[in-house]
Amino acid sequence: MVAYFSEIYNGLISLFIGMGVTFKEFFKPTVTVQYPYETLTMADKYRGHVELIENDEGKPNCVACGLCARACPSGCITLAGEKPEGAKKKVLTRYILDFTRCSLCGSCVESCNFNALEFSKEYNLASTRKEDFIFDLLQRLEERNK
Amino acid sequence: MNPPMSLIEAPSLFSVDGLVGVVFLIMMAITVTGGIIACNSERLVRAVAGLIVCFVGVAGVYYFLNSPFVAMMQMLIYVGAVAVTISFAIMLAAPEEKMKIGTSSPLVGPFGFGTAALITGGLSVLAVRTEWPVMTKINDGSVKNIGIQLLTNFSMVFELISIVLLIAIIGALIIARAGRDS
Amino acid sequence: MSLTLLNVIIAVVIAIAFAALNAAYLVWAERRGAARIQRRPGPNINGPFGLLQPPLDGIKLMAKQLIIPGGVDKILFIAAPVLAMFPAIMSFVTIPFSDTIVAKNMDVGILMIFAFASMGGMSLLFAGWSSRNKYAMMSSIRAVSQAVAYEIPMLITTITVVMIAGSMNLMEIVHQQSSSILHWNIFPLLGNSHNLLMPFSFLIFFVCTLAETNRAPFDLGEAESELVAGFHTEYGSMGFGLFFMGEYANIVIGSCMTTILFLGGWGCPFGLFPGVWWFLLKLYILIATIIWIRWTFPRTTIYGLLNLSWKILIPLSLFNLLFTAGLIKVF
Amino acid sequence: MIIEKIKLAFQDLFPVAEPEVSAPEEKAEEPEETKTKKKVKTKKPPRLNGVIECNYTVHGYHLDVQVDADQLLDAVSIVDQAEFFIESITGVDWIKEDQIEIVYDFSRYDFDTCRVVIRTRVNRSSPVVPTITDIYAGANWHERETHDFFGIKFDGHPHLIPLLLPEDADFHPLLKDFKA
Amino acid sequence: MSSPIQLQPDETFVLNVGPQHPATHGVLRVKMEMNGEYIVNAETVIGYIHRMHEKMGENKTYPQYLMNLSRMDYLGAMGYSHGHVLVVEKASGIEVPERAEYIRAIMVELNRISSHLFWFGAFVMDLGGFSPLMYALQDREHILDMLEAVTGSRLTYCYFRFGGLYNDVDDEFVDAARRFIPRMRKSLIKYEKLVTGNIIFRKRLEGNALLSKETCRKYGATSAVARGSGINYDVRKNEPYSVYPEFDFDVPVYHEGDSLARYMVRMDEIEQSLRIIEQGLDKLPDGPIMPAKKPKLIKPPAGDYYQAVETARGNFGVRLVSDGTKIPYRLKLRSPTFSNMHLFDETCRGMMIMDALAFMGSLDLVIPEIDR
Amino acid sequence: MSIFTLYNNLNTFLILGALLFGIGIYGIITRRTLIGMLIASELLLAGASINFMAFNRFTAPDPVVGQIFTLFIMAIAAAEAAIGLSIVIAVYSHFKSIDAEDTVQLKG
Repeated sequence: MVAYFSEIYNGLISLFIGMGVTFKEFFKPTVTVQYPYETLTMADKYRGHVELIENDEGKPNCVACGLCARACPSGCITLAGEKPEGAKKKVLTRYILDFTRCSLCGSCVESCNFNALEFSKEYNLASTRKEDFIFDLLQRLEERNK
Repeated sequence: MNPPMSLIEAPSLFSVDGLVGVVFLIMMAITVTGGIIACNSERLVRAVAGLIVCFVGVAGVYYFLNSPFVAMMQMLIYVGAVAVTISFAIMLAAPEEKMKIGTSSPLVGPFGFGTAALITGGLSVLAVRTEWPVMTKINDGSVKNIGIQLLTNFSMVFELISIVLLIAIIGALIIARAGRDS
Repeated sequence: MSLTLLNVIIAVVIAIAFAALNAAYLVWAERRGAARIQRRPGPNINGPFGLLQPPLDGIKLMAKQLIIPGGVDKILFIAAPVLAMFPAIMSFVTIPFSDTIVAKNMDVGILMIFAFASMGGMSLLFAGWSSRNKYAMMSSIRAVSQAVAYEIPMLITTITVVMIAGSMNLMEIVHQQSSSILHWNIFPLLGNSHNLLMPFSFLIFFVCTLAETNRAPFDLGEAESELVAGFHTEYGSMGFGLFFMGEYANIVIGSCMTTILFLGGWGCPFGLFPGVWWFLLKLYILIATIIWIRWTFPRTTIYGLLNLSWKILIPLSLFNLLFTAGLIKVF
Repeated sequence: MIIEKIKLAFQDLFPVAEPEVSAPEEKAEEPEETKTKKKVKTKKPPRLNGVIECNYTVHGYHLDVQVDADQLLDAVSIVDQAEFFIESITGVDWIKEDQIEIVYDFSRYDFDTCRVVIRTRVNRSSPVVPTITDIYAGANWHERETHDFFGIKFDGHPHLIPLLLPEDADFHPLLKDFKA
Repeated sequence: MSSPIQLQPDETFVLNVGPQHPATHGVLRVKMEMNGEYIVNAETVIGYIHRMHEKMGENKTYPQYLMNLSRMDYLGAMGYSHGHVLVVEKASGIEVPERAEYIRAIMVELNRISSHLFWFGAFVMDLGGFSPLMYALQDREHILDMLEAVTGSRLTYCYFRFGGLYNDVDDEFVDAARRFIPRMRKSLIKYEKLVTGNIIFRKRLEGNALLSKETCRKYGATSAVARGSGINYDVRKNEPYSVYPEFDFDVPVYHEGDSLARYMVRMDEIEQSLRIIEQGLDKLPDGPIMPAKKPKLIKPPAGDYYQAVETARGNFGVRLVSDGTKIPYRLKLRSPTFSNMHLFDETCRGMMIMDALAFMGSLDLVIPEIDR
Repeated sequence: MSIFTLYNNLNTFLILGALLFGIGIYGIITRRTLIGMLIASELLLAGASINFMAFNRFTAPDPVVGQIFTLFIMAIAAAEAAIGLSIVIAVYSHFKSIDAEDTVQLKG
């Protein structure tokens, strides 16, 4: 009989303690970010999709060696370069990132020996079309420079 | 209480009395429709639904008979208890395929209808033909009076009903248990 | 009789409006409250404080296609959500919000509310049965066995209060406890009985209200992590909307009953200025508690729920009934 | 020490002279950095059945037992009686030798650590081994998975239908000659 | 609690729980043969998000395969990468600098806490309590922010490299981690009050789904499932790897074998992980995070290698069969939940559906990790 | 007599009661399942109750007696439903059918 009542009593107490916890939380400020209205600044090391780094002249650092394309596990980088006559290095002519296959591992940036790739800080990429995620990085570089 | 027919003026539809009459007609219609659904529907669950409709109608009729207490008890007991119990039994006992009614012989339907019509007709004719004596009321039939009568004049019946209910519950438990064990 | 019937019709219209408004804005309140408890803002985009959310939700629900899945029992499928809303609205008719604001003051007001409340269980049963969905079916059986189990302690507790008040008239019950907080049935230190166990009665009644209205922690009917959405799994559009509103209307009815039976109705705690505002204040505090409970506790199990009813609530309420009867005889 | 006990128990499974054969092979495997390049080139003789005690720090397990398919149940019973739990079952397709190896990993809940690997090799053309679900109920899914990936038939398995692959899958993706 | 009842075979029906069902947390499907609310028989159907990671392993070079491991388990990705990195390092004999080992341990433990927190919230939500999920996510968010600042992503870290790490931690991280520890301890008290002590919660879990030691052994269950049944088994203690021998921590073991025991084990593990992080931060040595000679091409010598690690979900094993080339010959991933989930079919017989789903929640399922 | 004042007439109620009674009789005859018969018998009881209430309202001197009788009928009906349904369940679990004709053999 004592056990019966003590169980009821303890049960009730535990319920009230729980309610006390939520009651306290009720008056604390909210912690969420209102997504479409507020955006966060990403951490310095945040790994977004890759972007080309430009040199002082506004041209990409890339020499089209193709290391990044080989390092990529998913094969999402296709690039092409040509060697203009008289130049020492190759010049990048085309750099396509197929972001639909990219898994943001960062192998490309790590493999690059010419400081030609960096991560963008863009995190809210959304589209309903697949084509929107096939980036032409050279074109993006030019747009940034405008 | 029951004034001669001739004294009652026929109220128009849009007067308050007329509206009350309409509500009463609706109640009657609900009752009869519910009853018919309860006895004719193919699925037993619909039959229960019909039963509920019928009982709500009956409760409404009781309300018109000056006893809201019985009307509410009707809903509470029939809708809240009896109908729920029947639904439970349907769910526990009857696979759906077996819920169709089928008549073992084609004569059962007409026979049943004939018997029912005969009884209904006979009772109605009897009811209308008979001259019912009207006596003066000795009280107003309120809940309080019901309570007093239940615990004085009818206390014996009240006790008996309690015992019947108790035995019914115990009996039901025992029968249902026995069924489960087998 | 004739005039009162017309009153009833007018009152029903008002009751529908009151119920619908309450249901709509309780959804908003619940969402906001839950969000605050979880430290989120909740709906705050549409209108100031998101106050336009309920009507917009309503429009959205109504604009949706009414889907009746194949193989359902159409009549029952359509009737069930109506049946969920109807008793709640009918019950509003007899609830006295103040001395004057009452649609139809019935001598058997309590009975009337219980009579219509018992129809709510049938709505769940029919919804679950007619959906032809195994989850819905299981849910409806759960919901009904739950309703049956909790009607008993609820009625016994109500009888205790009726014995103290000596009337089944809701007005009368409120008048009994109108003088001060000490006359309230939750602690009736003054008045007919001097029952110290009444706070437990109040708790029992409140728990039963939660169970009867299928609210957490007793929301086994729609237990979304087990039965997907329970009896309204197959409902979309306004059918779902009606169930949703019916749930909130039932909460309002339950809280109204608790207020009237235990918290002195429209009575002011210190005996002065009674009025409809006091009633609404108590009502909404109770509703807020119900919301608060929902967002705090996990759900019980079906056997835990039945055990609670049969092993704890019914014995306690029966004991309380006998104890109260004895006290009334003595004093 | 559990390792010695188990090792002794396993040696009962094999006819005499097995340990001596396996010992030199173990030595050949151990030197790590220096001999690797040569070793890949030289064709290894097929390994004989037997127990090898491995270097735990290099390989991550203590005992490497290779048995015939019909000795498998006995071998698994030995680890079962020594209260090992089943870690996993998998296969390795040795296409050059036209064999599939089925690898059973066992370990213990004890601090007396001992990881045992039991292997058996079957022909690629008729990959059938007895099921161990009667001994380890938990082998059920592992065997189904191995059946999915390698097409190995587990004789006596109660429910050998595809687990991870689609219901109607008739391909075995981890075979080396599988082309998507 | 859930006692078996007499069953009549013709009265059962099949309930299809999943692939889209709120309780399965993903695309898991359980075909349950039910008698009313009681489960007569259950058959788990998995493989809905099977991605054949093992075949991918046979087609990619070792570094290319790194990021696959963090896709296996999206909640506790660090532990899985750890196993893979360790086995390849062991095979090719790469030495890892001490600082990197410490940071790895800290990261794995942080990730373990975040995984347990998510599990805690989801589990209580399975039981019908909504708010604890949000509180747990708030705490988890702190961890994710810390990890993001170091690793660059929030879930699929891809942080470990053969021989070391992708990034070094900075003082900011160390400070944040130090601040996080007391905060988490406070939160644990809150959870204790809100959930663990709650009578409804306890009533639901006490005696729910009793697992014996023998069952665990036959199915190869590990992690909290085994530890809740009184098995003192934790790879970090039984077969110490990395720098775990340096840390002073306990393995929580409960002997009841019910869902509450599994719950308690995980909640205690959070506390133990906090202890490890605390010690790790104190002992964190200076130095490089990659070996002096960065291994350019990884070609483990031919052979068979196995490494088990303790992830948030249990004993994760990687078997690497190398043929001496730069691509693995065979890579077997032994996922812990695969074994833990396998228990479910047998154990849930005779249970009520809500108990069975509570039990399923207590197993801490991450479906991509089962399906691989 | 207007159709709107029917509620003030005893005969209306008596005929309504007779109708319900007739429907109940029809149901009992045609239904084959035990539950169907039970439902029909509830209608019979309802018809009888309406008669009690009608006489109570229009003719009886003491308007309490009829109500009390109706209440008793309700109690009996509830008891009957409980017993009847437990029998139905017992029968079902024994014969796997609630069809009245399937259950004629009354041996153990």
